[in-house]
Amino acid sequence: MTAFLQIDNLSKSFSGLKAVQDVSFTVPKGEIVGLIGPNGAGKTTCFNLIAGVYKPDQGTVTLGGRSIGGWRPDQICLAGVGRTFQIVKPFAGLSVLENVIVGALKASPSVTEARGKAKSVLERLGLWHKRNQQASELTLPERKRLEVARALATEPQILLLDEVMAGLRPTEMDTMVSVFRELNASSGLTILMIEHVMRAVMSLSKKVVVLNYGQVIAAGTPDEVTRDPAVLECYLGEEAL
Amino acid sequence: MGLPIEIYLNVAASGLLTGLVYGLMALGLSVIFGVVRVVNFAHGEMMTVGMYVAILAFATLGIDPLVMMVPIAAVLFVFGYLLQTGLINPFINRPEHSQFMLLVAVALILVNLQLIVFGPDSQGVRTSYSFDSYAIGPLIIDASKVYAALAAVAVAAALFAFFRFTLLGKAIRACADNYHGALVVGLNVKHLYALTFGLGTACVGAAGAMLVAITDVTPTIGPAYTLLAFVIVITGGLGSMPGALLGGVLIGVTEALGGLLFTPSAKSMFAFGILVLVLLFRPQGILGRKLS
Amino acid sequence: MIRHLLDGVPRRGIALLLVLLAILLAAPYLVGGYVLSVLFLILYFAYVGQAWNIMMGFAGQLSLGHSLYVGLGAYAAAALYVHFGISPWIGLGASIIISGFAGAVIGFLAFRFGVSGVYFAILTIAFAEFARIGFDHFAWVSGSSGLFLPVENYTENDFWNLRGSPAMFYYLMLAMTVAAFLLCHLLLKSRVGYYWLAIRESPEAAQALGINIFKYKMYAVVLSAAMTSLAGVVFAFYYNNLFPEQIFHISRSIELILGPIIGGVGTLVGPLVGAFLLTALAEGLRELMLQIGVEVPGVKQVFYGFCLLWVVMFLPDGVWPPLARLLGLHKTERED
Amino acid sequence: MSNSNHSSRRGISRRTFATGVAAAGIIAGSAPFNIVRAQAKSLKVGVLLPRSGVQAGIGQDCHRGVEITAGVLKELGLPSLEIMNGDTETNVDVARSRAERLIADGAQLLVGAFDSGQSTAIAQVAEQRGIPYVINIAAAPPITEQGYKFVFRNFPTAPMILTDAFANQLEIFKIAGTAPKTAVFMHVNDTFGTAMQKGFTGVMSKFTMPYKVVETISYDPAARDLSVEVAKAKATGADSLIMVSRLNDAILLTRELVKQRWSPTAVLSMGPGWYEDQYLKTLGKLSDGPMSFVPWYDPNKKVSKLLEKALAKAHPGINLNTNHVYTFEALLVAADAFKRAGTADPQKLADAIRATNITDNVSTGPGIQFNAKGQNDKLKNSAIQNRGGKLVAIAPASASNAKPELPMKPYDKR
Repeated sequence: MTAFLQIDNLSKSFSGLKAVQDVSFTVPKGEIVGLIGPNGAGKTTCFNLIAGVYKPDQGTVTLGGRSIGGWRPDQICLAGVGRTFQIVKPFAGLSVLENVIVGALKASPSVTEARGKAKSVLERLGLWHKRNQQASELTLPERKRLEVARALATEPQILLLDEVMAGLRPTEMDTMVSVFRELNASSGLTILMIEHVMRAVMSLSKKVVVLNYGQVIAAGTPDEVTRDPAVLECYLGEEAL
Repeated sequence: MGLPIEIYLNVAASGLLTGLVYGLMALGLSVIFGVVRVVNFAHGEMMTVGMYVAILAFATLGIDPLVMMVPIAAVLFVFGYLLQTGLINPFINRPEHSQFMLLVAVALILVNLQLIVFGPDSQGVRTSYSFDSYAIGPLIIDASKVYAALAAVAVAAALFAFFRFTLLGKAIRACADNYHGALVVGLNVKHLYALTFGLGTACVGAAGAMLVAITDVTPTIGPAYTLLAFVIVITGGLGSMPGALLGGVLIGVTEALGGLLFTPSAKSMFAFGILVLVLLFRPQGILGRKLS
Repeated sequence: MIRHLLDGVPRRGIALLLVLLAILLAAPYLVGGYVLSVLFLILYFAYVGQAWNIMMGFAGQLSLGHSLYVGLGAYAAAALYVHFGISPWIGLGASIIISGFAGAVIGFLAFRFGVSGVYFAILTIAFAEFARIGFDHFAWVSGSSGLFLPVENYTENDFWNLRGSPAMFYYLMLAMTVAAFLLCHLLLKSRVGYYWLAIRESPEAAQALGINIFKYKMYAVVLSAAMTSLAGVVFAFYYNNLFPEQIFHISRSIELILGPIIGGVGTLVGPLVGAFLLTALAEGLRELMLQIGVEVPGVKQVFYGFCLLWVVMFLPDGVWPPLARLLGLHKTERED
Repeated sequence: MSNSNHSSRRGISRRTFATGVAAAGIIAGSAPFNIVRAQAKSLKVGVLLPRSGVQAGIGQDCHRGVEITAGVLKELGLPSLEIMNGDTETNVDVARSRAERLIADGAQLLVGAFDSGQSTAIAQVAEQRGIPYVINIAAAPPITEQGYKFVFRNFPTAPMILTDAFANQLEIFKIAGTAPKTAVFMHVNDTFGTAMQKGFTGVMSKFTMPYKVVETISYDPAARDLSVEVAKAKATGADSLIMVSRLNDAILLTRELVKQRWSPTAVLSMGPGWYEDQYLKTLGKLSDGPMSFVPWYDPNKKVSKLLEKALAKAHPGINLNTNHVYTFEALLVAADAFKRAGTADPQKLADAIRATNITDNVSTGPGIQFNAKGQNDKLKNSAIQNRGGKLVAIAPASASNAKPELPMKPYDKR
C-alpha cells in the first residue's frame, strides 16, 4: 500500500492563531480515510491547505510523489484532486446540469462529451430529474450532492469531501455511502473525508485521523481510534454514538 | 522651475485645507459603504443639493453657509434616511451593478431637478469674508478655506465620537462587522442602516455647505465630485473614517503640487495616478482593513 | 455549424429573430433619415452593450470605464486615417491591438493583485479618466481641440474608407451587432462560456474545478475591450470628429452599460432589448414633452430617470427574462 | 414662436411615436423623407442648442437670442420664421438625431449649435439632406474647411479672434497712453482654449506688442480649484493677465486673484466668461475692469438698439452679449435669404445665403457676407470693458461708445 497523498509537518497560522500545527498523515491509494475532530480543530483549514486555497507556512503536501505545496487550487485540481466545500458554493445562476458540465469540462475535449459525462454523474447521484432546475432552487441536501457531483465530474484520483453527509436523512445518507463505496471499489477512487456523522465515517473508512487544536491526536482504524482515551475525552464523549 | 519656496508652501496649504473639506465629503461615502455596503453613486449630486440649499438660505435669509451647515446636515440626514428605507434597502443584497443602476437613476433625477429649479448658471455666495485672506509671513491663506476646513474637522470629530462612544454608534459598528450577528442579538438593522445612510448624506450636505464658501455650483458639477469622493475613499481606505480624511488631504495636496510642478491642466491625473498605485499595491487603501 | 448555432434555441425565438432581422434589413428603404439615425444608435448601443456584457454578464467583472476602449479604438483608427490615409479596415487592427492591450494591462494589474468588485469598477473609471486627461494633452491627435476627419462626400459610398451615407453605416452597425450576437451565442455554448459563468457565480468553486480564473478573466477583458474598440472605429468615422472630453467621459461609459443592465445582464438578448427600450424611451419622452407642450430642459431626463428607477426596482433581472417568459422563449429543456 | 403645434400635418405620426415604444411605432414614426415642401409664407427653422447637460447655461442663454428675434425681424420688415426647437443635451448623438428629427418634421433650415463637436455632427446631416445650416457659434476652424455646400458660419474662427484682439489692444494702449510690459497667458484646455493657444504665438508675431508673454498656463475645464494656477501666474511677476476661459473659471480665477492679493494692471480676455452677466452679478464691484476681446456687437448700429430693447423687455437686467447677438444674426441670415429667394427650396435658399450681403446688422464689422467656404471672413471683433455692472465697447473706435480705463483699479482699493 503506497501513500498517494502524503502530508508532512503541515503548519498554518492566521494572525497568530495556530490553526494547523505540524500535521502529518498519509492517505494510501485506493483507500477511504476519515478526518475527524471537534469544531475548530483545523480540519477544513487542513483541506484548504491541501487544495491550495491557503499556502502552508511550513510543511509539504505530496500527491503521487509530486510536491504540490503552494500550487494554485486549479493546478491542484488538474493534478487530480477534487473537493467539495463545507459551506456549499453552487453556481447559483446555472442549472444543475450546467453546474456539473463545468466540472466535467476539465477532463473532456468538448462540451458535448462533458454533457454526456455530467449526465452519468447526475444519474449516479440521483439528481438527473433536477437537471434543469437552477442550483439556487435546490434544498441544502441536494446542494451537498451537487457539490459531490461537480467534484466527481472532474474525474479526480482523490476526492476531498467536507461534511457532505450533514443534514441528510438516514436513507439519503445510505445512498451516499453506497455511492462512495461503489466508486471506491469500481474505479479505485481515493477519498479523504471530513465528517461529523460517525456512522458514515465508521462504515466507510479503513483509517481515521483525529485532529484537535490543530494537531493530530490519534490515527488508526476506526476501532483503534474509538478506544483511544484522548479521542474519547475530546470528542467522542459528546457524540454518543 | 526656480519658483520661490513660499509658493510651494502656499499651494500645499491651500491643498491641505480644501483636501479636508473633500475629505469630509468622502467621509460620508465611506461611512455608508463601511456599514451598508452600498456605493453611493449619487454622492456628488447629493452634495450639490446641500450647496443649493446653502445658497438659497444665504440669498433669501442672509444666513452664513457655515451656520447653515447644521440645518442642511439635518435636512440631508432625513433625505438619506428616507432614501435608504424607501429605495435602497431592498437593494442591499442585490449585485453591485443593480445598486449602481439605482443610484445612477437617482443621480440623473437630482441633476435635472436642480437644472429645472435653479437654472443652469453657476451660483455662489458672497459672505463678508469671501475675499479675505490671512498673511502669515510670506504665506497667504484663504480665510474661507480655513473656516471650511475647521468646520470639516469639527464635523468629522463629532462623527468619530458618535461611533466610538455612543451606544447607537457602537450598534452601527456591530452591524457593519457582523450583519447576521447583529440580527441575532436583536438589533433593528434596517433602522441602523437608514441611520447610517442619513449620517453619510448629512456629512456630504455639511461638506456642500462649506464648499459653497469656497467655490460656485452648477447643476452638472455633481458627477465630478462623486468621482473625487471615490478617488479619496479608495486611496484612504473604503470604510475607514480616518482614511477618508487622510485621502482627502493627500489628494488635495498632490493635485495642488502636481499642478504647480507640471501643467495645471493635467493635475487631476496625479489624483488618478495615486488611486491606481494604491489599488495595485494596497487595494484596501492606506488605512483600510484587509480585503476579505 | 448552423445546427450547432440553432441547438437549444426555441423555434419561436428563431422565427422572431428572423422577422426582426428582416425588418432591420429593410429599414433603410422604409424609414426616413431620423428613424434611421435612431436605429443606428440602437444598434450601436446594442453592440457595445453586448461587448460589455461579455465582461460583466458572462465573467462577472464590473467595468464602469468602457469608454476607454471606445475612445482608444476611435482615436487609433482615426489618427491613422487622418495622418497617413490608412483605411479604417486596416486601422481597426491597430484599434483592436491597442484596446486589447489596455484591457490586458488593466486586467493583469487588477486580477494579479486580487482587486475585484467595487474596487475593480473604480479602477476602470480611473483608467478611463486618466486617458481622457492624457488625450487632452496628446498633440498628435490634436489634444482637446479635437480630431476632425476629412468629410468627402455623401453621395457615393466608399466602403473601403468608410466615407458615405448613413445607410452604409447603418448596415455596417447591423452586421456588427449580428456578428456580436452570434459570437456571444457560440461563446456561451463553448468551454470558455461555461467557465466564465462559473467564475461569475463563484470564483472559488470555479478554481476548485480546475479553472484558471486569472486566465479566463483576462480572456473576457481582452475580448470585451477589443470588441468595444470596433464600435469606437465606427463612431469616429460616423461623426467625423473626436474630442477626448466627449468620448472618454464617464457619462459615455454609463450610457453604454445602461442598455444591458436594463435589458438583462448576462443574457444574450438583454443588450439588444435594453438598447432598444432606452433609445426608444428617450425619443418617446422627447416627443411626449413636445406633445404636451413642456419645453423645460431637463424634464425629459427626470422622467427618464424615474423610468430607470422603476425598471431596476421591479425587474431586478432586467426586462428580458420576464419578457422571454411572457413570449414563451425561456430556456427550454436541452436534454432528452 | 411656439413649437408645440407648428405642424398639424405630422401630428398623427408624432402621436404614434409618443405612444409606441414597439418597433412598429418607430418605423411608422416618420414618413420617408419630406415629400412636400410647400411654398409656405414662413420659413421653418430648426434651432439646435445644448439646453440641458453640461453646456446648459450657454445653450439657454443662446435661446434668449432666439426668443427676441421674432419682434426684431418684424420691425425690419423681414418674413417671420417658424421656430422649431431641439435640445442637443450637450451630446453629439442627440445633436445628430435631433437634426434628423427636425428635418423630418419639415425644418427647411437649421441653426445652432454653439459647440464645435455638436455643430460638426449637425453639419453632416444638413449636408446629406441638402438643408442649409447656419452656425451661430463654434470657433473650431475645420468646420468650414470640409468643402460643405450647405453649411455657413457667421462667427469668427480662432485666428480671426486673435488677430482682432491684438489690433484692438494696440489701439487701446495708444488711447490709454500706457501698456503692460509682461503678461501671463492662461487658457482653459478645451476645444476653444487650445484652438486659441495654437494660433496665439503665430498671430502675435505679426504685431509689435508692447508686452512679453513670460509664461503660458493651461488648466482643466473641470477644475474645481484654481488657486495653484493663480499662484503660479503670480509667481512670474508679470503685470498683466491674458485669458481664454469660460464663465465658471473666470469667476474662480477672479476670487483667487483677490484672495492671493494680486492685482494685474490689465486682464485681457479673448473669450467668454469675463463679460457675462453671471460674472458681473456674482462678483459685484470686483467684476469691474477686465477687457474682453470678443465677437461682439456694434452698439451704434440701428439693429443693435432694437435688439437691446427687445432683450431688456423680455429679460430685464440681462446684458446683450455674444450668445444673443450671434444666435440672432444666424436667424437674420435665414430670414434675409428666405426673403430674397422667395422660396423655401433648400438649394435656392442655400444660393441665396451664399449671396448674402447684410449691412444692416448687429455684429461689429462691415456686415454679413460669406466666402466660398461658407465662412463670414469680414467679421470684426470688439473690445469691451466691464464698468459698474454694465458693458461698454472701447474698440475699434468706429464701434465704440466709451474710452478704455487702464490700468485696472487694484482689487484691494475698491
